[in-house]
Amino acid sequence: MSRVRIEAVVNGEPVEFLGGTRQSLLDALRDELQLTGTKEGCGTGDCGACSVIVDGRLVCSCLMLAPEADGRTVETIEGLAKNGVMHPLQQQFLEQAALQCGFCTPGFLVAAKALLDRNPDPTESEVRYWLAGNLCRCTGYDKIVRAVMDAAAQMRAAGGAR
Amino acid sequence: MNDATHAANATGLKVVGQRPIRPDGADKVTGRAVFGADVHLPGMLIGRVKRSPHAHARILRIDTSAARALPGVKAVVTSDDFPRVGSEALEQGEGSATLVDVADNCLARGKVLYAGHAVAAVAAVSSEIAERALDLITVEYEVLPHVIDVEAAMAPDAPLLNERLFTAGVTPRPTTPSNIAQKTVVARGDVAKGFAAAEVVHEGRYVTVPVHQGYIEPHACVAWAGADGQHQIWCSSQGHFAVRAMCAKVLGLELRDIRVYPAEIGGGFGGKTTVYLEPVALALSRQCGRPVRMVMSREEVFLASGPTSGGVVEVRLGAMKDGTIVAAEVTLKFQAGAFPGSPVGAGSMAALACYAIEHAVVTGYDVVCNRPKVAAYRAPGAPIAAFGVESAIDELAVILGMDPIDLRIRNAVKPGMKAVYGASFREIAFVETLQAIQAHPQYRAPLGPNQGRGVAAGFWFNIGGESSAAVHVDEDGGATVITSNPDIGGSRASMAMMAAETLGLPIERVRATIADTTAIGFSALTGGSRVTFATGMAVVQAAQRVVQDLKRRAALTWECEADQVEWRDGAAYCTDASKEVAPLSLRDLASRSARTGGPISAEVSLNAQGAGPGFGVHVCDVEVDPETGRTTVLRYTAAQDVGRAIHPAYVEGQLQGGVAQGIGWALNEEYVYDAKGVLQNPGFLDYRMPVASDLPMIDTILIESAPNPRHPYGAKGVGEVPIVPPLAAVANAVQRATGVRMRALPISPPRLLAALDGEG
Amino acid sequence: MSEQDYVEPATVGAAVAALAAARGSTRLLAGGTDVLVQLRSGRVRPDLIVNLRRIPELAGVRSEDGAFVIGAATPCAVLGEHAALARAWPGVIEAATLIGSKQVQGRASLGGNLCNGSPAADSVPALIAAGAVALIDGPAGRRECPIEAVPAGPGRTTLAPAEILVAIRLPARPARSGDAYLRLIPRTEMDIAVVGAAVNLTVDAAGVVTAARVALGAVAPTALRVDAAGAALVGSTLDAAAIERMQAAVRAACRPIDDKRGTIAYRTQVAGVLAGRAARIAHQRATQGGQA
Amino acid sequence: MARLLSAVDEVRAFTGTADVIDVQARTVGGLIAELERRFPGLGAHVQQRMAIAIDGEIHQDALAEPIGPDSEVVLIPRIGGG
Repeated sequence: MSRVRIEAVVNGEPVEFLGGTRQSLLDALRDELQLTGTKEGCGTGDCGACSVIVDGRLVCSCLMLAPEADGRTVETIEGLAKNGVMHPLQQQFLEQAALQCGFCTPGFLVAAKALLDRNPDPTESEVRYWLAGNLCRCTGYDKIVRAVMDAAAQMRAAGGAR
Repeated sequence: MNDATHAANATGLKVVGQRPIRPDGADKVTGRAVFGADVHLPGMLIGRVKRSPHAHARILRIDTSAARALPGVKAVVTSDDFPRVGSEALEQGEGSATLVDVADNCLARGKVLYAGHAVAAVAAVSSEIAERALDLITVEYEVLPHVIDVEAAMAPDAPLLNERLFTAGVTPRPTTPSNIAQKTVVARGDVAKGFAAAEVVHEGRYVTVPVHQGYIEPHACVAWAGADGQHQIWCSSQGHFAVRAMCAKVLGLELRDIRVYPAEIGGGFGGKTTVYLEPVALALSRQCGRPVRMVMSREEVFLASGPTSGGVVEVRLGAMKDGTIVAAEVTLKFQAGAFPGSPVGAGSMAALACYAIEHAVVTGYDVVCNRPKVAAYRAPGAPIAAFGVESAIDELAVILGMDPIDLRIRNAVKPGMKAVYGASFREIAFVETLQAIQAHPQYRAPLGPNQGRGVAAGFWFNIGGESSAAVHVDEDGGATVITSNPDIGGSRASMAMMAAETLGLPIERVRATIADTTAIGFSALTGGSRVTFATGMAVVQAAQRVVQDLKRRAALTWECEADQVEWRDGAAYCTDASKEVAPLSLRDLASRSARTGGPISAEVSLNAQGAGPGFGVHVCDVEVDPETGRTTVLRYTAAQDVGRAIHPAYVEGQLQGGVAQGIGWALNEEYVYDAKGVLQNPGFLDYRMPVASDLPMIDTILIESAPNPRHPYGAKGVGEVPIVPPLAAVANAVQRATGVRMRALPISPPRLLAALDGEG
Repeated sequence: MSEQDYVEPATVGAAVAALAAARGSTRLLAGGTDVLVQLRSGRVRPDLIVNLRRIPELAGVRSEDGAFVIGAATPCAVLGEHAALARAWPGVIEAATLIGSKQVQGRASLGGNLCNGSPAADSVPALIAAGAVALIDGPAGRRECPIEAVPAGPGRTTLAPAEILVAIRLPARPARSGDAYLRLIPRTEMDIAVVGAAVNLTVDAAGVVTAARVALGAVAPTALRVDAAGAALVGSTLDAAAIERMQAAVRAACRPIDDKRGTIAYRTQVAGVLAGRAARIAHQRATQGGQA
Repeated sequence: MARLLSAVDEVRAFTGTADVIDVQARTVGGLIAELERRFPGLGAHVQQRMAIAIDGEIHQDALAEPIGPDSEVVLIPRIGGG
């Protein structure tokens, strides 16, 4: 495997790093950029723990090659809180105990943000089907869905997405 | 939604029973929390494992020379690098694994016993080189016939996994080896007499298949051997003291030479109470002196880490027409996987624990077969046994024309009654839990076509055991609680809450941390629903010692007797009216601690006794598509006797998580093997765990009418009971929806459609 | 500098040239949601990966006098958000947006779904029922063929080594047309289809079917067009008898296997059920002017 | 004098058929020593592989736990957890 120079904007910061042509974007974020908030649960796109947003589109970073990020913007869990202030989704997840072990939480938060960017007032069913790509084994999803819908309401009241 | 009866408020508690934000939450929602695979050390190598492609084979020869020669490879190990060890019992939360089996499961010695069994491991400068090194290791096998099905493995002519295994618990001691590792019997009264008196007898044979705990985080660790023989391990586990003990025994090292740091753990459910990678990573690191990180792929987790047993449950019930069950005979045959140690013992004791049946016998068989070694999975053994018993009781209700809850109430155990397994019950609220479901709106809500409602109950013992906790008071009057129990379900929050309540502080002034094996006294692992009970007890006792110390210091300051000082709402009050003194707050006393004896802290270690058993009753509504056999869960409510909920949101979370796992177990989760005994679905695509769109909201009812007096705040274990009822609750609902009794899990669309078409 | 093992050509021509010049094994990458999984499992170790996502012609949706031309590398999520396409071909869009999770939808493409060669691919039956055409380019120049001519068996297609699927053209829609796609998965999301069925039909003013195509997934080595099933609907208003005739034709055409996802008997039985349901939905959409 | 019960086969392997035994013991430690004396091997077995319920409350490895004169003591297999 050869390594190529990659320039991308990650969480608003321009970065430059060497990525392997057979290295996934997930492994590049974790091993080259030390952004270990994005997790590997399966490596086959079936669990959503590696969710990131590339050019505004929610994707599994384990299903992208690192070189594919060249010239693109990547948003990871580490970029959700702005200037140390937590996003309403992060706050609601904490207030409603919508996480237990927390391993799948980064993936859920990134996926939920992508949902609310598109649909500020989702129904329960819309939230459940949008988040069907994120597996959780601890919570049974109940509190996660409630936290996403309450965060959506809070954001609508505060005048739309931040 | 959740009509929890908050007895907590009635007793003047200020923190216990509330829903504060967990102290460690921010790290987990911002991606800063460090899990096993996130640990990164300078010069770190990547470790990978070579696994057996065969389900059962003798290892003739392992040639690692080419792998050792590959540039970038720094270490290679096989079981030759492990010392030979004895068969002493190991404390693994389940206690029935032996040392030699744990060691052989980490690196096979002489034989591979399941496809995926680890044979060798390498450490290299990159995962790419490590993978290439694995291909350069050649292993010569003599492939043997294999067996996976539990009853096939019990047959006299079945391929034998271990020629030196003789069935324990049988007298006289058998002389021919067998795959049956142990037979257990739990009995009471005279079963023959019971059945003779019974007016109605119902029999059923129920079958479950192996399922996996399904934690989203694969096993991960980093091991770093010290040149002076002092080693360090970072790992995600349910108990790093247990990891330390197993690594020391497997490698023949002293406990004081292994320091284990707890990374955050991405789910365990019992599956991370043993070791797979840690001894191997440490062995690799000892060869080269560099840190070695080993992380299982999802495929490896399914191929080689402990699922729970698949089992056969034969149930025979004898009852009177009025619904009284007078006799019960249950036989449990559980797969143990490659090495003895299925949860058939616990399953046997839990099987009939909900019911006061005078004449009962439960016979259990622990049967090895060519599958990964079984590990604990949330109330190990109980869900399988309960699937049989709760399905049979539901069928009995239909035969007797009784409401399924009324039938259960008639036979339910009550305080003072003796459980089938011998111990008598003290403060339990099983009947109230049954009545809570019977009174819940869902129990009477109308149902449409192809819809059905099922009910089931569940029990688990819950355990206490050894725990240590320390409370340190800061000079500005805050406090930190230190324990060593990894926080999987929000236990840092409940530890901080119990300390805050005892100290009289607001929760915001108490932090909770998880310490490594050198920074706090020994604690048994997180599991067995024990942490809030046992470690919580240690936390409260440590906080109480701090309060005694604070009262002593106030008395010293006021020059009065210690018993003239009262501690309320975080401050000392003098009861000697003659001394007009202002109260001294924790902050006041802490800021002058030097003058009253020095820093304020206490550590308590104990062996918590008197863990109260838990009972759960669930009701499940389903709709079945008669043309495709698909089952949809429409509505679900779980009620549970929880003693007292310390942090109700995380107790509800335990119920909701257990229900979701139980529904997956009932409907779609199974291992699929090919003819050669190789797993066909080692991944989350075809090992179908419930996704968000599969489930409705899961309502919970926390029954707090029987607090546990042996715990300072009445807590009982809550984590394991919730997974016991769902298997039968779903199966009973499917029967009401379709008229077809499904006695084998999972109730997948192809199986249900075949049954609907009469071929079932 | 070691032999280049990853290229992102900017034009179709450059991509074809790279493939033609390649000495070792090659792999095309559109969305990558299948290729990355195969790479990770070690099932494939291509010497060269050609990433097609930066070629303009393979991205986006164009309409040409009633027909739609969909770039082969266009993510399915983009198709799901294309109002005109979703209005004209609700069945094709249903199939495209069922593939995997929202995350997979952000990358997976119709081209990848087709060229990966899975018999259970969700979009292929819907494209076949729609009468879609594959636009292919390669060393021998541009060519077209019906979608059903592309799959050759599990993991195999009829494309020549250096050929690339450039786009998929959905033909112009006659009035009063409607299509639908249904699949059977044990869960509600995230599964590979155990069975898939697509129906595309056109009706006259009285609701009588004048043309119909039925295609199935996961019941044979490739997706199947079942002409007898389509014929069984023509001339009917989808009365019970016509549906049963169609279902019989569907079941007769099934040649499924037993595997970890389903049995022969189950797939055959449910193929008929889904085809019947899909036909009713397609008919309802057609009679309501195709907007339903 | 405590009344010892057991519902489990593995104990019968040591005690023959007796399900109910009267034992002189004031603590769990004393009970185990007495069992070892009367049924060689049973004490060690109980110590390692069993838990003890005293008037319904389950204890494991609690040698100092007191046993009342008319307490009901039950030997049950050690319970683990997942």
